[in-house]
Amino acid sequence: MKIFGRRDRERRGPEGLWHTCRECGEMAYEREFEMAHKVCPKCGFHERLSAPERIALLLDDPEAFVQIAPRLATTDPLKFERDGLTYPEHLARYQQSSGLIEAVICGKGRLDGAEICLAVIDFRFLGASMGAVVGEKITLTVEAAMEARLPLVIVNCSGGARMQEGMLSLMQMAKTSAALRRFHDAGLLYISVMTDPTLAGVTASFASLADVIVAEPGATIGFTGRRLIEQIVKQKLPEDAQSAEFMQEHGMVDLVSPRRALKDLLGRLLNLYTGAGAPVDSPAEEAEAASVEESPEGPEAAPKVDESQPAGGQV
Amino acid sequence: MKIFGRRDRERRGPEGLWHTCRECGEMAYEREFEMAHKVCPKCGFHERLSAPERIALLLDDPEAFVQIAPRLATTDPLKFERDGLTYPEHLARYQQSSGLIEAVICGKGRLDGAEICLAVIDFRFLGASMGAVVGEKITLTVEAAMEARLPLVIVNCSGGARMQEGMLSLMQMAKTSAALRRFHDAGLLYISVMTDPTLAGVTASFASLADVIVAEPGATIGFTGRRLIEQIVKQKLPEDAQSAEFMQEHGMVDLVSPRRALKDLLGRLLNLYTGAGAPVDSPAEEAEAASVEESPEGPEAAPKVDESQPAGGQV
Amino acid sequence: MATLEFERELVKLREDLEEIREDRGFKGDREARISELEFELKARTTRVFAELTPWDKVQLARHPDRPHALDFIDLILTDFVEMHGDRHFGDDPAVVGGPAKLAGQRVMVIGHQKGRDTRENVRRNFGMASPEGFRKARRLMVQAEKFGMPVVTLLDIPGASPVLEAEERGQAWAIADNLLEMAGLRVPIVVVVIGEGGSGGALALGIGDRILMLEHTVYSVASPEGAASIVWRDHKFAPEAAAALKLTPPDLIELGIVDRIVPEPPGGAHIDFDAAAELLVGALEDELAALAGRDIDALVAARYEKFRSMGRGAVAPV
Amino acid sequence: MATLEFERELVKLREDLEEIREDRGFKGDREARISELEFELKARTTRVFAELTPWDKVQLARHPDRPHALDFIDLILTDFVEMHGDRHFGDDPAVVGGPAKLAGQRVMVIGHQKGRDTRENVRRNFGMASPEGFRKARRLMVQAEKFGMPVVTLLDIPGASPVLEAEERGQAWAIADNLLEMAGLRVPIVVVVIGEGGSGGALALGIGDRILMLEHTVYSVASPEGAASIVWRDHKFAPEAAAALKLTPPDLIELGIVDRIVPEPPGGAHIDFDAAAELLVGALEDELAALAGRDIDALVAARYEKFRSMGRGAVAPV
Ligand SMILES: [Zn+2]
Ligand SMILES: [Zn+2]
Repeated sequence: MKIFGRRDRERRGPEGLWHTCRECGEMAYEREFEMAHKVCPKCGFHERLSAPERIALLLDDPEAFVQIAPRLATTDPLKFERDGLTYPEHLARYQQSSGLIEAVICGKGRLDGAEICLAVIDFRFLGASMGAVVGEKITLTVEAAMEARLPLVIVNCSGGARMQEGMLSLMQMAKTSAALRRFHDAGLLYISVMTDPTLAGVTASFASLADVIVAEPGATIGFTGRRLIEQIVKQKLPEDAQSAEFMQEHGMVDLVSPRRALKDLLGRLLNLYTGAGAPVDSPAEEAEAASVEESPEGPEAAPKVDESQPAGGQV
Repeated sequence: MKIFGRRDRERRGPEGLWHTCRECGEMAYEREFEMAHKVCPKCGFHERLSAPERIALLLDDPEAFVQIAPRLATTDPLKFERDGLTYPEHLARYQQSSGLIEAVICGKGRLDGAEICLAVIDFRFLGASMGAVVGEKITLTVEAAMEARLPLVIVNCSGGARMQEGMLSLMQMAKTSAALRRFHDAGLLYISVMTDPTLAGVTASFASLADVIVAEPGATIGFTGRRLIEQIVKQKLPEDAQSAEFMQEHGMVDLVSPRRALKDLLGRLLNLYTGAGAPVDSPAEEAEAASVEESPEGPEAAPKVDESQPAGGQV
Repeated sequence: MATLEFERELVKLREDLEEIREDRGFKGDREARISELEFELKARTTRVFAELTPWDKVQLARHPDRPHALDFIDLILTDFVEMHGDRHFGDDPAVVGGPAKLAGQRVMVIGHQKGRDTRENVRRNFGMASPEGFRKARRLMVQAEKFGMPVVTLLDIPGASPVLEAEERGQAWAIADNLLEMAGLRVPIVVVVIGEGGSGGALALGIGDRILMLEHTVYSVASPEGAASIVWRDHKFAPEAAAALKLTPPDLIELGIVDRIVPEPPGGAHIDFDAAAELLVGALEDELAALAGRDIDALVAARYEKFRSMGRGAVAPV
Repeated sequence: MATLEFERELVKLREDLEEIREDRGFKGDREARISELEFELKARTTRVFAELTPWDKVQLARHPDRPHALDFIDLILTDFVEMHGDRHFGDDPAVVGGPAKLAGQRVMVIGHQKGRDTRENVRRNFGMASPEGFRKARRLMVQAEKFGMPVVTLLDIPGASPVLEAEERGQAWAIADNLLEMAGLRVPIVVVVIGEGGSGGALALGIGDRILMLEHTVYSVASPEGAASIVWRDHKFAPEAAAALKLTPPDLIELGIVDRIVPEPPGGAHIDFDAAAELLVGALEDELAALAGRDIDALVAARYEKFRSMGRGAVAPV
């Protein structure tokens, strides 16, 4: 399956078109917005990325990404139907609108030179709800990373469970968590990136079972959705409740990283925790370069990235 | 060293004398008060017990208690002196008034038939502050329990560190905790009984590093003493702050047990967690006796205590 | 006593039966009348229960008179000592647990706990556990592992506490940590749904070697009301959602999620606690005995495979 | 810049020296005058520091201009990424930590963090860590163990936060858990007192294979003020307590508690951060290199023996 289709290229938008920010309502050149990886140049709002866009943002060579179980799709275990619309018919609509077969894309690739297993969940597909396919593909990715003893990065996002799969959906929390138990027992690194929104069963399973949790600015993160909480307690929640920044303050998230710095940050974390890959030196660190080079394993541990390869480039 | 001296027997008090409660100010027969293990019959206030009294309360045969390092005393490592009074002179006063050599008595004995290592700290000795002897004897007791693979029970109490031993006192926190790390890694049971007061370095080391924490009603439990907190925040704390009940509500303590039920509770816990000893059946359980006897290991796991041996009797 | 709509005729019959049993001055053949009524009650109970809709079954699982975790603990275990606290923040009364004996064998029992009356329900937050509750449960599981005690969990929760304070203290993290812990816990785990198995809050005590459901309980990815809000965009479609979600014991046996249904006395566990407890204790003794002999590595590997395979039939390449 | 009483004459000399160095129009032999002043400064510094009382040394260790943990992290490490949160309740700004590189080697650095100005001090609670801070530290230690990174801790704390909220969330439990964790942590640990090593809050980051103190720091069972309140029943006897407590690096070397004193530049670390950092990084490289080759079982056993023996000289049978 090709990840980067015609649709993705079209979404870049021709020059001269305008993008209106969902958050501040200001307009910006579509092209400028796309070049900033869909971060509003006016207010810094991080618009959701599709899975292909995220993969393009993070991998050294997105086209070299080798997918895991790319053609796995759900059957209809509950024969779920609502108002005459069957679940397969419902799914077909999302498949057509998103160009995806399911809500997650998984595979192997390189980030700042470090080989990793990567899973990216796409909100466009049925609100990134977790059904059996999402659970199965995440589990296969965890197992692939364990098999190859590679670090695991999951870019998380989910509105919650996939109602149409009932308890089979809930059990994906158990399945993915069990896989991560083995993964962690094997001493391997898992970095979770929480993007907008990361909620319910996904947060209460694989999204939070990470060594390091990085969140995108403003992302909604939590277990129970805001609307339900407000219904129950019968009052409005504070504006920033359940934001990435709020969750960091409450001790649940390690770092909130702006999207432009995300790839560098992940590269640095991969290198620090596992020795893998090559962190790109920040200016502050170049001053320290001498002492790094004095270390016997310094140069080997940190080979330069091929400069001709644009970091975090778009495809 | 004899634990139960003339003084302990005298403290029982002849018939006809009165005891005035520290808490409610009411008077009760001294004898009634002593028979209730120093719990006020009017208000339920739990007066502090001396280490010998506590050992008499808890062990099946207190006279059979085999002490660990009974004659260990502190030297004067800092050559500490205050207002012309040397530390050894200071200690001598407490030794004389308490009849103890140091603030803790340790050894091996039986509780409801279960062989245990037991350490009991005595507040009368310099406010049960932790110096090198307390740390050393607690550590020796942990090591003895580990060596013999016995459960460990420590009846904790302390006002804090022993200032007169400076950093050597602080390091007893490290020493006892390191011993408990090995103890727990060996899969053994440690029950901590927190009595009034359990504070500062003792709480922040061996007193809280237990599988099960039982507290006595009303005992003050915490890290920083009430007076210092009130000085810092410049307001009175609520009456019940740092009480055993408060700490249970805040998740730090498993159970608050009245003194009269303490021995039975410990016996039951020892039996439940390790299979050791013989729990005395409560009336509710006698109804279940049949099903217990059906179990193949039932009778062996729960031999009856010799009824002629008074449980929790006083010596 | 609360009475559900479809229980009314049965309640009436039971009252009649009770009355006549106590009426020593009954004119006519009292014994025959009693037999007649007993037969009638049995037949009608069978018929009423056979006709229950999934939504009725949800009501039954939530029946306020059902035995709760502490009721079962009282009836099926001895020597129970309730342990408190997560050692971090608090003690959550919506989760209870501690060591006990089941037929003389040491076990660690942990359950969600609903209240019986309003006052107790407020204290126990209507059984909606907070992060502290899940963390207390985890602490006790780790203890069970250390001391080689099998774990028995009793599930009965509408859902994890849905308030901002629970979010602030990491509700999702607390649940996820339990899933991780239970997946690899090196002692046998038997899970029993004793009432309402609601969503992630239920699953937080729900990973085990054997998953049992009492006959009149449900286990669901979300409350039917919640699912209706999401899928039908109106919580009034809860009965439709209840039917669609496949949340009854037979449904879940068929989906490969549940291993065994524990029968309840006629009319449901709330009619006769003792009989319900006896049926449960029998099932638990069976299950624990079967697990006791297993090599622990093999047991944990089989537990992995059990959950690893869930939903396998729901995926296929296209 | 804050100036302590006994620093005044040295500050004056440093100002004179600075002035003349910048005064290109100086009448007379400028170079000679500079040499003279430099000699004078060096001699007086030596004399002043030789005459410091223990109480003076406490003031020096608390000097508000001293480099704090993040200053040292900036100067001696590269690639530092600060990690946040205890995953239970909050993120405590009074404890900082994360992975970094020291001379190219991966390490986990964790330190108490005081503020530089009032605003930062309020945010960081004057460096008085809360249970969340100790728990964050523990989380990072466990990570370091998992990923085979040596741990470097930087101690600088007046004492653990002494408020009721900290009690409620288990201040004592949080500290004790760290002692247990560090005692058995299967990676090398180097502890450095960089300022004020105050009581249990310091010890919570203080178990290691090597315990270092910067030259002008103290490490004490309690603050001298606190000890004075307890023993003299009046905190005004703090100077007497400071002398009695034996809290300076040479005292603690003699007591067998500290392994190594890391020299500071003349006048103290606050006079020259870069020079202080260079002296520290040299010592850390030494220590980590010496520990790197050790078998991990032997290392943990030696760590046990190290702490097991503390105070052994202070006990004897009577
Ligand atoms: Zn905007
Ligand atoms: Zn009284």
